[in-house]
Amino acid sequence: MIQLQNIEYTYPEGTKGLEAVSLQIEQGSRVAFLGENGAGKSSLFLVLNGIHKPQKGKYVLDGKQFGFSTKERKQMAHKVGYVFQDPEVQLFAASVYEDVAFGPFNLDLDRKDIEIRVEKYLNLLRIQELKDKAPHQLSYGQKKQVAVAGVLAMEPEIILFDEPFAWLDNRHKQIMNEIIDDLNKQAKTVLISTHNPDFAYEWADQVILMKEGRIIAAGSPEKIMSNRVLMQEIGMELPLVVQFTKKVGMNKHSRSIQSLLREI
Amino acid sequence: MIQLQNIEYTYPEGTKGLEAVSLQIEQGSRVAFLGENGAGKSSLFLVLNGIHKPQKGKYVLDGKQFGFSTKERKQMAHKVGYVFQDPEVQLFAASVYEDVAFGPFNLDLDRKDIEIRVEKYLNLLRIQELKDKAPHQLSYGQKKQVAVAGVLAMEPEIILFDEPFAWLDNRHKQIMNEIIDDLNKQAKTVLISTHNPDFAYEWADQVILMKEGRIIAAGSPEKIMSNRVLMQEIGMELPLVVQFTKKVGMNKHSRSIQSLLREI
Amino acid sequence: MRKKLFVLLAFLLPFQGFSMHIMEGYLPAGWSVFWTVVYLPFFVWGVKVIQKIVIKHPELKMLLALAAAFAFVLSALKLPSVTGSSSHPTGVGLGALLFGPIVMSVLGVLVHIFQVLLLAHGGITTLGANAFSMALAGPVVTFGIYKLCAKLKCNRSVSIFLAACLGDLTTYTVTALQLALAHPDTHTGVTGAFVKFASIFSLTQIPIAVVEGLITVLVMNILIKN
Amino acid sequence: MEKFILFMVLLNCALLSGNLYMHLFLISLISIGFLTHGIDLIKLLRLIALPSGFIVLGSISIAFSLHADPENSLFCFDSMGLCIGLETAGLHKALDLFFKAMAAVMALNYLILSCSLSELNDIGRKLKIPLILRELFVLTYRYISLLFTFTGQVHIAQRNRLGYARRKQSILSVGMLFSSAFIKSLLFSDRSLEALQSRGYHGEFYFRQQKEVLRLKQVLSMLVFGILLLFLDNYSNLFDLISHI
Repeated sequence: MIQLQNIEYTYPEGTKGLEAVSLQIEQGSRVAFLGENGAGKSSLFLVLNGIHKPQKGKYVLDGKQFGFSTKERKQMAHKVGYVFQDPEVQLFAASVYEDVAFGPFNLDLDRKDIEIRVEKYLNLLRIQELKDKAPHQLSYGQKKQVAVAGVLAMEPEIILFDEPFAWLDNRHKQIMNEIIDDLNKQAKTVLISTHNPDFAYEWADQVILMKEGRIIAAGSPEKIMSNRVLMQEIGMELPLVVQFTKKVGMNKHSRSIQSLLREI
Repeated sequence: MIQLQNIEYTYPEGTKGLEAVSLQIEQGSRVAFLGENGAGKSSLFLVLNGIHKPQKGKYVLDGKQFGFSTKERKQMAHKVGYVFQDPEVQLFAASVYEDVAFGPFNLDLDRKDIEIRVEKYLNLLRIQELKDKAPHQLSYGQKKQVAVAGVLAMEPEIILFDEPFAWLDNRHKQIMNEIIDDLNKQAKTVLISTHNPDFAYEWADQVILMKEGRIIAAGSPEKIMSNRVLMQEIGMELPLVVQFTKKVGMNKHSRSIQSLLREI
Repeated sequence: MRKKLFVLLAFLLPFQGFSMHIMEGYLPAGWSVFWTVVYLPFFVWGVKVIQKIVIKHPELKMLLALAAAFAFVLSALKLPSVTGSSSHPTGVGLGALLFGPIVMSVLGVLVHIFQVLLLAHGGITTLGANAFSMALAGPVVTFGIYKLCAKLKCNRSVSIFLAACLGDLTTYTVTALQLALAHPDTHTGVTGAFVKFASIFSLTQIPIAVVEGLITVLVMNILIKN
Repeated sequence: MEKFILFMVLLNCALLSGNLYMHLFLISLISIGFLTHGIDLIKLLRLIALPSGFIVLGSISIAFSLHADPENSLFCFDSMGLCIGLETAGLHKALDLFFKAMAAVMALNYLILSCSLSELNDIGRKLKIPLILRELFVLTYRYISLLFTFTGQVHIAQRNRLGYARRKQSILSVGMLFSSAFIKSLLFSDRSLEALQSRGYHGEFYFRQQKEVLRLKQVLSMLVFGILLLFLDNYSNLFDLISHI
């Protein structure tokens, strides 16, 4: 379980990143973070992942307070995985294989176990045949797959995704969707920041709205995302299915137009 | 009017970019290009604005054949503007103002006219207050606004947008939408490559489906995008509103769920 | 402040003379060995310094690598529209001043290896000779001139221009000298050969040096504004 | 590793031999090797264009002599009491050097085109190159490819806005290109570090060791091939010598 209490983070150059952020996330839940660019979603993820050390507040993970010491930060990498928005910044090795192996290697696994893990996640992400390629030979979607494999290969319990679907074509969106579903089936906690209200409404069991470094609302998507005032606060439209059911006056609680269509 | 006849383009390193591409685009039209990553949309855009010189085929612009000579390419920059997917690569000056002024300055306008133009496009994109900032201090959405302003300040007749909405939050999406509407009102030709079937269906009056460097279908969105077989070819789902009306058996021809909702 | 200073100074120590390298096979074995041996102490010293740095700050590895990559990319950009030939302007070492000039001796070799591997420009057996001219002789002059100008309180743009431009020319002169030593003229010996090499390469090198000086000034001015 | 040994054999043959035919043989051997392995002529020519340009320039300066003896020169250009001329000896030397360098460059190209970065890194490991250098090597390569893509796109964007229409603007545009690449580099290194730290980076990278057994037969045959070539080379020199006598 993740608990944040009154977290405040200011960037070294003085920009406010987060202010009075408190939240609680149960294990195995699916949480969507909504908000404009610069609302603090990425800052929050970097705190959760131990990269940014907040100036104020408490971060309690599974009942233990996290102190942001170098040692604790290293352990953190094992617990919380972060898939960046831009896969380019995550890839650095000479080959896909070596890139995916980087995380397990840092966990001090022995060579044999590293290999097994890497194979497993190459397969899971369906990039087996890319393993000897250099990152610059990959397409954008493939880079994203490799970046995800690199994070998952550390087998973290909590995974943070920053805009996982941005810039992807449909085929890669589907693969990403399957991966995320799969993670939830394994009872992992998945946190996603997104600009897509329809995705958030369909997928999440908890949504958190952010604005100017603060959390302005949190709760179930049904409750939060059908509130026009709140959604306007963060400059987002209501999910289509909500607009639709409101308009038509239906009583169905479909989570997406697609599932609505299936029900009709 | 843009006419391409049997264009073939192969990258210097040997990858096929385009094959037997022929198309015709009337002035003032709104054309959406759909297809997976690597289907040839970007290659086509780079041919259209004179950066890639095709090995075969004819490119006729407003009745004049374009010869890809250095001189013609220069004139081209004035006719066709290209807004890249990634705004980072379009911003290179020290400040927003200088960046937007870069194009007009190269057009040899005099100082006064440059200023007028820059002000005009800063206003249009609503980035007046950013003008003294350095590009790297901007948020992603703001960068995109500046990039668009820089291209529009050359006042091209044809504007190519590569995934204009990707990664944008809702506020910036709306601004982008307004700009594109505005361009069409000025009878400019707008070409957009996108992965979003709903946007294409709502906005375009012509859609072009691409796959593996070829055009596999072209025509009105109503005709092309309701064809399940064609859309599956390029790995894309039918637009939601099409799925909806098909399912419900409506006879309405709404272009989006939103407008459908307005009509009901 | 440190970052500002770093940005400001980073462009002052250009990696010299990417435009001119001695090609693989162009030096007799004796001279290859000679220049390698001459360069080796600097190189080993540089490696030691880097090892010390990264043990303390592993995060600086990225910066060092980026500095090398940046220098290489600039050196490899073909800019025919600028110089009228397919010449290569000089790249720039971004971390050099932050870590001290000796680190350059290593980064320079790294950059040169990529020039060899990716552009087939230069060579493995001529690595020592090329490194000596571009990663040692040139930068030392650049650095010296900039320091001197600072002492004389010259205009900033002028000192940057002179430092970059003269540094570039030094590299070229040293390279010509190396070639002359290896291939003396049949009649006039080393001196004659030097005159020959120096004049024939001056066709490309002098315009490059000037353009590079200009660009360095421009870039510095943009970066200072930022 | 086998590729590297073959490279060393080829390179040494080129460098140790002073025989024009030997160099021509090596150049054509390697070229044919490339052409039969799916590298087309244009790509090959592009690859050797740059080095051969510098080699030609160098060879020209060797060919010409400042104080040539007008009697022995093929032609002579008089000026300021100097006779800049072309002598047979100089010409021969220049030609020899030209082909020798070209043969060496071709050997180098063989290494470049046949080895992936991972393989080169592994060769480095076997040659006991310090780890820090190999790490920097791999990272640098990654950043090079990133910056290349970046500068390439910026360049197109600038061209689209007429950044290279005239010479003065070109210099300005190049300045902007460089500085934006520089800023991009700095920002990128920050983000990249964050990404690595979030995967538990503590100062070391993972390098895969290629599981490759040196095939003794192959290595031996390469060595024999090299020795044979050099022997033939000397033999023909010998032959030359004898015929001279």
